Amino acid sequence: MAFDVETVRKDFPILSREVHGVPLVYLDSANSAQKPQVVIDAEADLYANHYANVARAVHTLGSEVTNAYEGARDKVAAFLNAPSRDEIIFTRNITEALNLLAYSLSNATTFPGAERFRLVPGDEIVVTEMEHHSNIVPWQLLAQRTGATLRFIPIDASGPNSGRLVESAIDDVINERTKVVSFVYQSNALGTINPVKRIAARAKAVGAISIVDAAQAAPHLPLDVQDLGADFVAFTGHKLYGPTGVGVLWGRYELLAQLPPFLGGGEMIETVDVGGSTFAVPPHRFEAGTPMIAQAVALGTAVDYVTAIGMPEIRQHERSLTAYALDGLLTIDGLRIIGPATAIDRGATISFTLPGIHPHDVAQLLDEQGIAVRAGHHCARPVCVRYGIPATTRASFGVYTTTDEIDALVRGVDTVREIFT
Amino acid sequence: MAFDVETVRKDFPILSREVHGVPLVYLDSANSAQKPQVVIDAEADLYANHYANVARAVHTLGSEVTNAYEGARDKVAAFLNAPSRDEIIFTRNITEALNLLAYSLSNATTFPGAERFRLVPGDEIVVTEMEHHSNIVPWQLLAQRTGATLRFIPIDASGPNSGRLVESAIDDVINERTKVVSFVYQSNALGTINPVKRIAARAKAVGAISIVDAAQAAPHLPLDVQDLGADFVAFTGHKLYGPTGVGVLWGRYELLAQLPPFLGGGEMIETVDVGGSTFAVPPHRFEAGTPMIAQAVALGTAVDYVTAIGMPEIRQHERSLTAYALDGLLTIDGLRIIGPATAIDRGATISFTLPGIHPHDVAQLLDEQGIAVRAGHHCARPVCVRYGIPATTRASFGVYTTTDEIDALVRGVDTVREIFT
Amino acid sequence: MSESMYQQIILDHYKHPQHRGLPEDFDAEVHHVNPTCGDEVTVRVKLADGAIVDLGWDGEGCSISQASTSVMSGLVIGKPVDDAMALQDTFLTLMQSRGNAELSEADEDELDDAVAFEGVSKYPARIKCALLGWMAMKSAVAEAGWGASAHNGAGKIADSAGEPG
Amino acid sequence: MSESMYQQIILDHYKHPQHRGLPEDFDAEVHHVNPTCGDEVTVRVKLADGAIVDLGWDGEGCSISQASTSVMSGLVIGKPVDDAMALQDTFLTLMQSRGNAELSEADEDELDDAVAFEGVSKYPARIKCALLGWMAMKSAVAEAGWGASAHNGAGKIADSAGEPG
Ligand SMILES: Cc1ncc(COP(=O)(O)O)c(C=O)c1O
Ligand SMILES: Cc1ncc(COP(=O)(O)O)c(C=O)c1O
Repeated sequence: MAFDVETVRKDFPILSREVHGVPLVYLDSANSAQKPQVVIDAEADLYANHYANVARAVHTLGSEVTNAYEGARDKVAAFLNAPSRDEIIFTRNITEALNLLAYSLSNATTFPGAERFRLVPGDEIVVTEMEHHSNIVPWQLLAQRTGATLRFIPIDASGPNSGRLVESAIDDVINERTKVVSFVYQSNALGTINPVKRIAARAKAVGAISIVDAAQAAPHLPLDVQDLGADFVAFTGHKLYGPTGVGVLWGRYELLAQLPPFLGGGEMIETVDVGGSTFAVPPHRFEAGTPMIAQAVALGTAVDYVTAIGMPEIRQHERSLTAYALDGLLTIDGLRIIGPATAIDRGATISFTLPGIHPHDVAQLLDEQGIAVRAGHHCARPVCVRYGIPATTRASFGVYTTTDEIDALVRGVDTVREIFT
Repeated sequence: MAFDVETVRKDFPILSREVHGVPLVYLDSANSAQKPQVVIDAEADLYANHYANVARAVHTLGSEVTNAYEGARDKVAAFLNAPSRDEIIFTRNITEALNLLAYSLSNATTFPGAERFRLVPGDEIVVTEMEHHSNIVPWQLLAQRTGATLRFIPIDASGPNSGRLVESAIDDVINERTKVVSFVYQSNALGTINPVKRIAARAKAVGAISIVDAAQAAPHLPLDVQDLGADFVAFTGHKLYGPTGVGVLWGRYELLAQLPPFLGGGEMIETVDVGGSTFAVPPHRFEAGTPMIAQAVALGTAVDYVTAIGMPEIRQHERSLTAYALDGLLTIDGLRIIGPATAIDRGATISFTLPGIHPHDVAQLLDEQGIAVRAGHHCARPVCVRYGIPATTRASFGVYTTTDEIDALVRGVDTVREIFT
Repeated sequence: MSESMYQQIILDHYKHPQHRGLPEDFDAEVHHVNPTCGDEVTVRVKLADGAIVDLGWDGEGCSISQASTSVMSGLVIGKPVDDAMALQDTFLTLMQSRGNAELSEADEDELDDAVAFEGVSKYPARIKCALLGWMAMKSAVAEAGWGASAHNGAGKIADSAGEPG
Repeated sequence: MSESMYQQIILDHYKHPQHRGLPEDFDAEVHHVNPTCGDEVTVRVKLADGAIVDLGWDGEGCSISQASTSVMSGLVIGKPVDDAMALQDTFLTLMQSRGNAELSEADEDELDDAVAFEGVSKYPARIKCALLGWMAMKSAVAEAGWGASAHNGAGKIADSAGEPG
């Protein structure tokens, strides 16, 4: 199927909306993506026709819904090229997936048999300076609980390497004291695509667990967890055209099988006794309580949707959009790109600043022209600190974005400049 | 509006389904409730017309969705009669709500300023023998992390007090060593309604934090957190005719304001620095990452739905169903009610056993007659242990249940007996 | 297949279980429990010349778990261990088919009465019931020293083979 | 009101801020930061005879936060502290109205130029911007010793008044 953005746009009901009397130009997909009708229908259909609780019930509806839920796990496993469906854990979002790991690791401190995962003072946890807060704060809290030290791989804020990790620092910061390396595949603030295999290999070489935050990669690139070589890869459903309330953690089975549980409750146990409990095998060990059933099923539909379009086709579409947008934006006087300034090794997310105009004002005035972009530190405040700026304006693209919309953005930013000068 | 079950049934699309060629008789609402069309539509409408991420965006869609999400918080606050909307935390389900508290309490061990919440060896955590696993395992894990001891208020398994807490044990098990008391309002396995105010008052008297698992109460009784006198009350959306993937934790503001955070990530921070972070005030402190936006909004719709029918009316409807069902079931030879045998202080959930027939077979053969009930230990294995049985068959009712359906159940159970004799 | 999961064959085996009882002379005994419903089974096996020469069991639980164990016993006693393992594998595949099994005629012949459990595969919560005795048999055979590395030990089912889905 | 949040009044105050600059003679100084967007403001106040006799500020950030602080300054300087606090309260209510404010004519008169910020209340993420200077003013007055128990201390906004929703 040849990629045709106009055909794609028809799948998304919200794209026919108007805002402030003009057609919506939605350039905030990195924040959250819009939903195709098939995804919306998947949840609705489940509730209207096949709903019950999963796993526990012996009746027909319970079996139908369990098959749908577990079927979604199969779809996600295939999407990630995971060796086994039992390596797919459904979480609320990627934030929970990362916290799950951080808590499971600190539970190792008191969990019999999990000694190899224990963190003690002197151990180091490594993230990068371009992480989303969701990949910083869980590790700060883990460091606080265990006495381990959190370290950051720095980024460059100027020159041709602007917005990229300082390559020479990677092997330095990741060293024999490192126990965990958690890093972003594609930065949500900068658009940068990191050398995942390179970092995962370094983590492996020093015996550290490696975790990839693929929140911004999953919607934009083909993902193959076996090829990446990391131990864990997580993403979040709502950015992948799926519903809110569902995310995914993939992990190597042998690690999942040894990690202590995170949340306790129904479905994650083998047997519960007043004297103590034993726990189910993965993935159920990490899925306590009634899961986000309809959301997981609809995420399966979202995965089907992007797979049918083709992840390589989506990547290609967005790559040309990115080049087009960089060209257009750089025609604007004084506009500074925060992040890589060319379309190489970067995704369809572009942050920028305008001299003397606060990003909030830029975004707000774009909104008044129907254009939705984000302004702020994008939950990646250390990036702003490194660049010495309070915030940026960010435009981000998705499968439904057109060059017309990018033209509208460039015109819109020009209008903002006029209002403020 | 006078309560009319036939009118109510029209709101639930799945109730017109057939199973095994006969009309569905859904008697598994305690496991998960079916969804009225308005709830299904609420999610779909949000995605199709007003969707973006919450809180972070300055654009129109972002503002609409944030107002919808925060509006749902207002609705839930009113539903619970909470003194403040800032006391309402959205979680994935009640399992997460209870784990949130268990982790926040253990984080107090290393969290500056949270000394008053620290648990140490010698401290005691109290639950009851009729808890759902989701209200046992988090506390077992907390005890493992802190060295505190988990204690159980026992239940009677025979006589007129069958299925109820041993009253004389309450003041004994909850004592000056107790730091946390977490207990179920209405048992999902037995149907028992516990004396919540009595237990919360005892917890308060000994200076312990009290937590009420209202998963099975919220759909069936008017809830008033100020009247109950407990410190925390939690429920789960999917049992309250809401979507999967959302639950609620209510807590007293002064406690929430002092408790350490649970999950780290976007939205729960005040500011993030590579050297450390400060945290937002409640409720956002406890809502890390992109929330289950559409699900919270639809839960608000579910709350509107039951409020419009009237919680007292629902309670009254279900009370007569319960009496009717107990009468009917007790006509069956050898059938034993597991739990209170009269409709006093009990909810619309009835567990039973049949001599010589395994509950799984009962439930499966009922399914073949179109009747959906649950069989198993209902994630409350200690109850089964206390009664010396492997499992029960459980029928549970909701706002849409009719006496005809209960007649079908009684006839169905009779048929099962015939097949096995 | 007919509508009911409870085919007459299953009810017959449940009411008149075969090879129930624990033989005195055995190489290995295992006890397996399905923690979600409390079904349990104890299996004793005796191997000789690469075959299962005797197997007896005792158990408690739903008709599916008890009948399935009964059917399994009749099928594997006297079989070479390799054939019994192959049959166990076929049965596992049948159970994981979610009601969409495509069995060859040869497989059907081999499975014999065990084909009656096909309907169970549509009900994720029941699959473990049907597998309980088969998994115990497999563990017992391993326990008795069959196979090189296989030494699973007695105890609860620890693999996920029977998990829903 | 007209469609744009950026009424001319707001742009004027942003381009020509009033009472910007920190007076030498003051009773209290506070520094407030909106951590979500980096907006910041420093406010100095001088009280005498129960009134705000002087107020000056310095800050950085979006036009809404800067213009709102400018408008606030003009409104409260010379006012009895009680009136300034009442006005602060009215403005807070306006900001929390989600675009549905029902202001009395008297309130509108009191708020004067500050009414121009009504459009901001529809945008939860911007409300904090409009409130920044007002919250700082309130803290500074408390810091200067106004009111019995009120001693909030300088520092970041710690109350949730400006949270979304
Ligand atoms: C009393 C009780 N508590 C807790 C739970 C757990 O609810 P959830 O699985 O939605 O977290 C349930 C339902 O399964 C319940 O009945
Ligand atoms: C790179 C990255 N990591 C993590 C997250 C957190 O995602 P969520 O809020 O869905 O947990 C985001 C998005 O906000 C992101 O862009």
